[in-house]
Amino acid sequence: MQKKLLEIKDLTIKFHTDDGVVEAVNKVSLTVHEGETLGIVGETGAGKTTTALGIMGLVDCPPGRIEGGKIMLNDQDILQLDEDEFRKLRGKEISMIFQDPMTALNPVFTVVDQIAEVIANHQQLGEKEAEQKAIEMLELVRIPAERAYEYPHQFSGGMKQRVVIAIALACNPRLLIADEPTTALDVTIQAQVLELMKDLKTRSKTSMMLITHDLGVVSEICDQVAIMYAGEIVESGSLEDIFENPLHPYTNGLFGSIPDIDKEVEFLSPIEGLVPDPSDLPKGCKFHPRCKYAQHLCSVEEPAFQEYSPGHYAKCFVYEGKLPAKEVKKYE
Amino acid sequence: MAQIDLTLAPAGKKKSKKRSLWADAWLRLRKNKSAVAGMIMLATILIVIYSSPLYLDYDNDVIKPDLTQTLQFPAEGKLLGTDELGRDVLARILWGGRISIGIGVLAMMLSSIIGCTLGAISGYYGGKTDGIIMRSLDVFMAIPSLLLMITLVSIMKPTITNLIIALAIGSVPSVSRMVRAQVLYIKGQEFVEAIRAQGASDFRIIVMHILPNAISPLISQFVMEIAGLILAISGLSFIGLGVQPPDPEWGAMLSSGREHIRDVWHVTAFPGIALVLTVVALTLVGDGLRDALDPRMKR
Amino acid sequence: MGRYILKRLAQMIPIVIGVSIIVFLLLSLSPGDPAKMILGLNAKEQELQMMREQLGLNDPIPVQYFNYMKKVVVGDFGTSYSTKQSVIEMIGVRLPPTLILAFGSLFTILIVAIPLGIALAVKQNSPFDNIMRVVSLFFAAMPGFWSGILMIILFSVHLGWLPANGFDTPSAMIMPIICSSIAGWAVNSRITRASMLDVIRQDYIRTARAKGLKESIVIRKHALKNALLPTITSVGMAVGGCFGGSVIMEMLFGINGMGKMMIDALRQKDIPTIMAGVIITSVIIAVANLLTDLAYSFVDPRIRSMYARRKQRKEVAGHGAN
Amino acid sequence: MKRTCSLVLSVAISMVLLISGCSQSTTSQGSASNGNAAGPKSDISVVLTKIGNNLDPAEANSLDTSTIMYHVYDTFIKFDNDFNIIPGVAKEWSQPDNRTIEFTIGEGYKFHNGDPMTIEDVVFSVERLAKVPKKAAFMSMIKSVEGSGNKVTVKLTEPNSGAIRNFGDVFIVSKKYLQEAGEKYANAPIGTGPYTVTEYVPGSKVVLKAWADYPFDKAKIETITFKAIEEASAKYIAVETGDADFAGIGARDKSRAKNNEKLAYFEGPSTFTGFVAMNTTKAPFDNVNIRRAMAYAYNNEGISAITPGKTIIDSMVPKMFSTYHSSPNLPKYDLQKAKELLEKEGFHAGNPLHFTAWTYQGNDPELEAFQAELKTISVEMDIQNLEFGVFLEKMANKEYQLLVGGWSDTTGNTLSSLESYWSGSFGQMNITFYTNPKVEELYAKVKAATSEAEMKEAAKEIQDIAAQDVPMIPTATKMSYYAMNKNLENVHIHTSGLVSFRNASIK
Repeated sequence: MQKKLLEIKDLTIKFHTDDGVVEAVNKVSLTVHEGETLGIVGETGAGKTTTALGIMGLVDCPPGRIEGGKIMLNDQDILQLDEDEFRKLRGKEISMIFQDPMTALNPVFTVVDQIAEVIANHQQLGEKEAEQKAIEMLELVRIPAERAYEYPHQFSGGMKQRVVIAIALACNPRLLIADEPTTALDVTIQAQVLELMKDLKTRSKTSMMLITHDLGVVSEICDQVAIMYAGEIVESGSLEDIFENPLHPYTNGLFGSIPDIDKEVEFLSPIEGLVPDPSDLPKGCKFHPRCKYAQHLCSVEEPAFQEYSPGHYAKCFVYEGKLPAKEVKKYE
Repeated sequence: MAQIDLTLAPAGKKKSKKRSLWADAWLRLRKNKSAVAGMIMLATILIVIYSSPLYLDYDNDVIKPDLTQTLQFPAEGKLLGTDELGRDVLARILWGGRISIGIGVLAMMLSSIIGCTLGAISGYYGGKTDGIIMRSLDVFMAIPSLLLMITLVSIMKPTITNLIIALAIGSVPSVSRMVRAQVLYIKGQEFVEAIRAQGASDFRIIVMHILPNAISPLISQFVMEIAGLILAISGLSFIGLGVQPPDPEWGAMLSSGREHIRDVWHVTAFPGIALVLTVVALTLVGDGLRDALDPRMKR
Repeated sequence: MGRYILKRLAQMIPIVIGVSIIVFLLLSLSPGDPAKMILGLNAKEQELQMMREQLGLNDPIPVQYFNYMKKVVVGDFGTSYSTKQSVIEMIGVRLPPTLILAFGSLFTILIVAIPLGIALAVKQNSPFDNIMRVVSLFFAAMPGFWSGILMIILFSVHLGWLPANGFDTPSAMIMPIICSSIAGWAVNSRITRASMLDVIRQDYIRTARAKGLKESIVIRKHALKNALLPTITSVGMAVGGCFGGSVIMEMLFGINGMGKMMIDALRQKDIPTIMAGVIITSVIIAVANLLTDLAYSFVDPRIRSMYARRKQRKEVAGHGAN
Repeated sequence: MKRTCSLVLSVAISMVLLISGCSQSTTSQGSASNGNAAGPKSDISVVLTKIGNNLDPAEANSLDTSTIMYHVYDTFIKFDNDFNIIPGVAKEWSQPDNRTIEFTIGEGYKFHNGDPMTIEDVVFSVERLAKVPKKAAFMSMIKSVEGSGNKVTVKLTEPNSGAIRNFGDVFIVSKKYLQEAGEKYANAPIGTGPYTVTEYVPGSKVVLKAWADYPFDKAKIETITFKAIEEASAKYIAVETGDADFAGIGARDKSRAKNNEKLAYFEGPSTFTGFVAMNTTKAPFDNVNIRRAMAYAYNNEGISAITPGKTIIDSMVPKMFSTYHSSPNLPKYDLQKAKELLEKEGFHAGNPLHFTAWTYQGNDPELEAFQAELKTISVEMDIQNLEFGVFLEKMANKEYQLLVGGWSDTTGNTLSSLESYWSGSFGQMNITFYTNPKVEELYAKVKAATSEAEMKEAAKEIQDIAAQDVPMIPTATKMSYYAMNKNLENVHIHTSGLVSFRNASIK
């Protein structure tokens, strides 16, 4: 078994807004092993990004607040660190690639400056050396060195995302969090960027946490997968577990809503209903209003997160045996 | 806040489907405490001022001097004291407000009509039309607006109509520019292409589709511009080019009282306070409207 | 960039010409006979005729305008009708106080409003922020002359610290400059605060934080430069405001500047003085706008490269119109 | 600074007066009283209302410039505080016949550039005025000026008893220097007075320095800095805070100045004459009954009380002049009589009289008060605020109906006061365009009068007629107030409005 790099236990993040308290992340537990890639899958608003920001220590405060749980990085609870110590981890131990490359770069600095900055910040290097290294990083992400002194607006979306990747990887972080790194990009460029990430990851032996709503991307890169819904992990397991044997009705619903060219299906079956209002979550199982198998119990009590097979967890009464063992149909 | 927006996004979408832009804006406005404070202030000011003809007689209460009662300090009956002609300062402030605010609003209406027309034509047609209109406006922009207003008023006579015209001309260039920028933005959106594809006339597209969309973010600017114009009127009155006697106007009252300020502060202080409160109320409402109507421009 | 500046300077010419045409037209069409202004009322009709001839007032207005501009081009703004002095000499005396007043105000706006706006944004929703927001709201709503009167009462009359009049010593400059910039402090600190808050929420700030930069560096380096853009625009616009407002400040504090000169000239329909005042003011404002745009492009590389590609863009726009 | 100066001048001065709410002309209270010495200081700062853009005394368009120039130049003659003529450079004067004036010029005068003053300079000082439009009225009186030895002989175009007074306003200039300097002269004047101009910022500041080579008694104050402050209250603040040593102040600050131990305070009457003028060539004021109705409706007592320091007057001739006469014919405030007169002319509530009054200043509370007064007898008076140039032009073109204004007399010339009713002064002093053959006759009499009694008699008659016909309603004069550093001594405040620091000193 590989060594645990990151272990999150019962992480709870809430936003206190004028409209009420938003439970963005609710008792989330996750583990990322060294060298491994964990995919976090969920619809928009499920709390994936907030979880990631929680790990980065970048939850806006106020209104956000980490209300409970632990984030262990190399057996050290980073939530206990003071801001200055935490700061030293960011960019060096943990890095993050943000969703939208169009806005993630500061428009008023050259790209090389923005890469060199993180290098100079964490490594005791002079300006020139940092810049030199930054240019190397650029070449690593396949951007020609002569474009180093250009500004972000002169770059295309895909190139910007490569710059963001270069920033994230500049200090060889142990953990790379990629928040929907390809969502904002054209499909052809998506593939290039994914390929690049995969390549760099293997080269630098970085662990990765990939946040996405795209199951295709997950199947390509991830070793482990966690499914998130309304701020909770509803199912987690190895790539195989999830793809071959999805347990939770929501996971099944997700697979049902993507086309599969191997099968002839007349209609896709999207999950009915909408993601619940995070400031007004349903009682009991958060998914029950949309769940085909929901019973009265589901709206009253909250199911536990239970291990079904080794390493494969799910949060559903069906697997707790509290519901009449009605088989959850795969890929309905 | 970015991540909150992210989290709230689906919920927000749901809401906007149910309610119109205006109802939505109203809801947002109601939630904004300072905007509510501003609306209450403004409503109070407007009600008190515009109901003044009900309990004030212009000839007897507002402009009739009482030379035996000049420069009296606030006392019972004359709550805010009297001015240098023995007239009740409170009555004059109330009546003067009708004039100050009235001129500000009318000038703004005039300048927004002209500004919207020019801005819309300029933004929609672009090219040479745009060039000609914008360059001509640049000429007006090149003179500081207060100086432009002073020049216009002193060349024409300082009647209320001329004041309104001068103030409107002074603010047309900036209004046109704002409208033009909005029109350009909306013109670029797909729905306009769609409407054009349906064969709508230019006039119809501008009036029915572009302007309504362009105006909502501008409304707050208009409200704030009224505040600016009220200040400008008071400035003109200060140098004797504003509202002419015996009509009371806040700026004129304030400046006529300044000679006596060492002896009788109230003649200068109270009109000034009325002016400041009105401008503050307008600013608060304008701020609130901006946040409510134009999330895009939200700061 | 050099070509751009030249181009902008060239663009100023038609604007200044436009300004001069409008003002000249307005003045020529308004009532009042300059010959009478010069000679006084006891002048005989014959003398008036001679003077009109001498001034070229009998020519058609376009010819008068053309003759006037011919002189202006070589720097001759003529002689004031009311003071009989060379207009350029009059302006030579009166421009410096107005420039000091206007740009002094601008400078204090910059050094007060920007740091204040940043402080307010960083301490968003703190008691300091809330109090200052209310205070600035009221400051922005106060007419300059009113706050001026109040300041004179306090600082000149009661405390005796500052002179209530004039502009010849540094201490005399304090009150006029502060009065004409108070509203600017309020408005621009609000703008800086708002744009700072806006910028702080941007993704690239999150990127900067994710790099593990110190918060102070994030604010000073990454946020400020972006947040300054709206402030630069607003301060640029304030140049015109400061010039306009200086009219009132000059009246209130008895400053012998351009604004007071213009008011006197307008009251007496002193056409050469009014024309010169307006033309020179518009040139100064145009230059100030150019400087604002240059400052903008200095801060924002997007604008900078837009200038470089301007011609190209124009062609594209031309196509769009067809 | 003569009365016969064109109306432009008079009204320009009074505009300054009214706008600033401050007084300019004043009496002759003499000099400051004592106080404890505050160490030797011989530099003073004097606040004036306006500093001109031109230091040529002939072009000077305000009393303030004249005050400055009084120290740099000498004039033919001067006036004492009762407007008696006293010597200037002319030590003696006589009128051998009613068309001739002879001046005997004193000796030893030098210009600041060292040149001695010659008789040619003196003659030139008069002759050069021919080119000055503002002096046209004065020059029209003069047929010729000749100098020989130490005598200057002036021949008049017609008999004129008041002509000599105009020489109080003729400054002696250096012919040579003026011709050399050309246009620059206006900014760098040279005279024969005890002070030289060392610094001049047009519109804001003039610094004078005592001239070391002054051939007579040297001035004690080393430098005098004149600066301009228009706002009356600011003038007082300047003196109060020690920024300035001398200023004319507004009535509002009178008691403050009186009670301030650091300051000396003066007050006195001025020759300011306020009036309501009605255009006698245009309806409705071509009708004497309507004019009288206006005079009856003018609540002089109450309206004058609005501005502190104003005293009502009943003649266009200032009280301090020997020719002053209080006519019983002048209507006294009586609304009932006004109403009756108006009704007689067919104006009543059903058919109200409606006209426009003009002013050229911002807010005029006095006019507003008159407006309200008229409203009670159903007269609608609109107030129109005109730009000054337009105001003057419309006035000269007889386009106005009623206007309010005021002027100050500075030479004690009765003639110019009475000119307001004389056809020869249409558009200048006679702004109502009033004519009356009897007045014309009487005016000629005053002009040619050789004895005081003769002049007084004719002047009395004119004032009686004028009070009956009321083309102008005399309204009020005002007191002048001054505050100064109490250590400043021997400042001469002339009735003419001039302030002299020639003999002043600091204790």
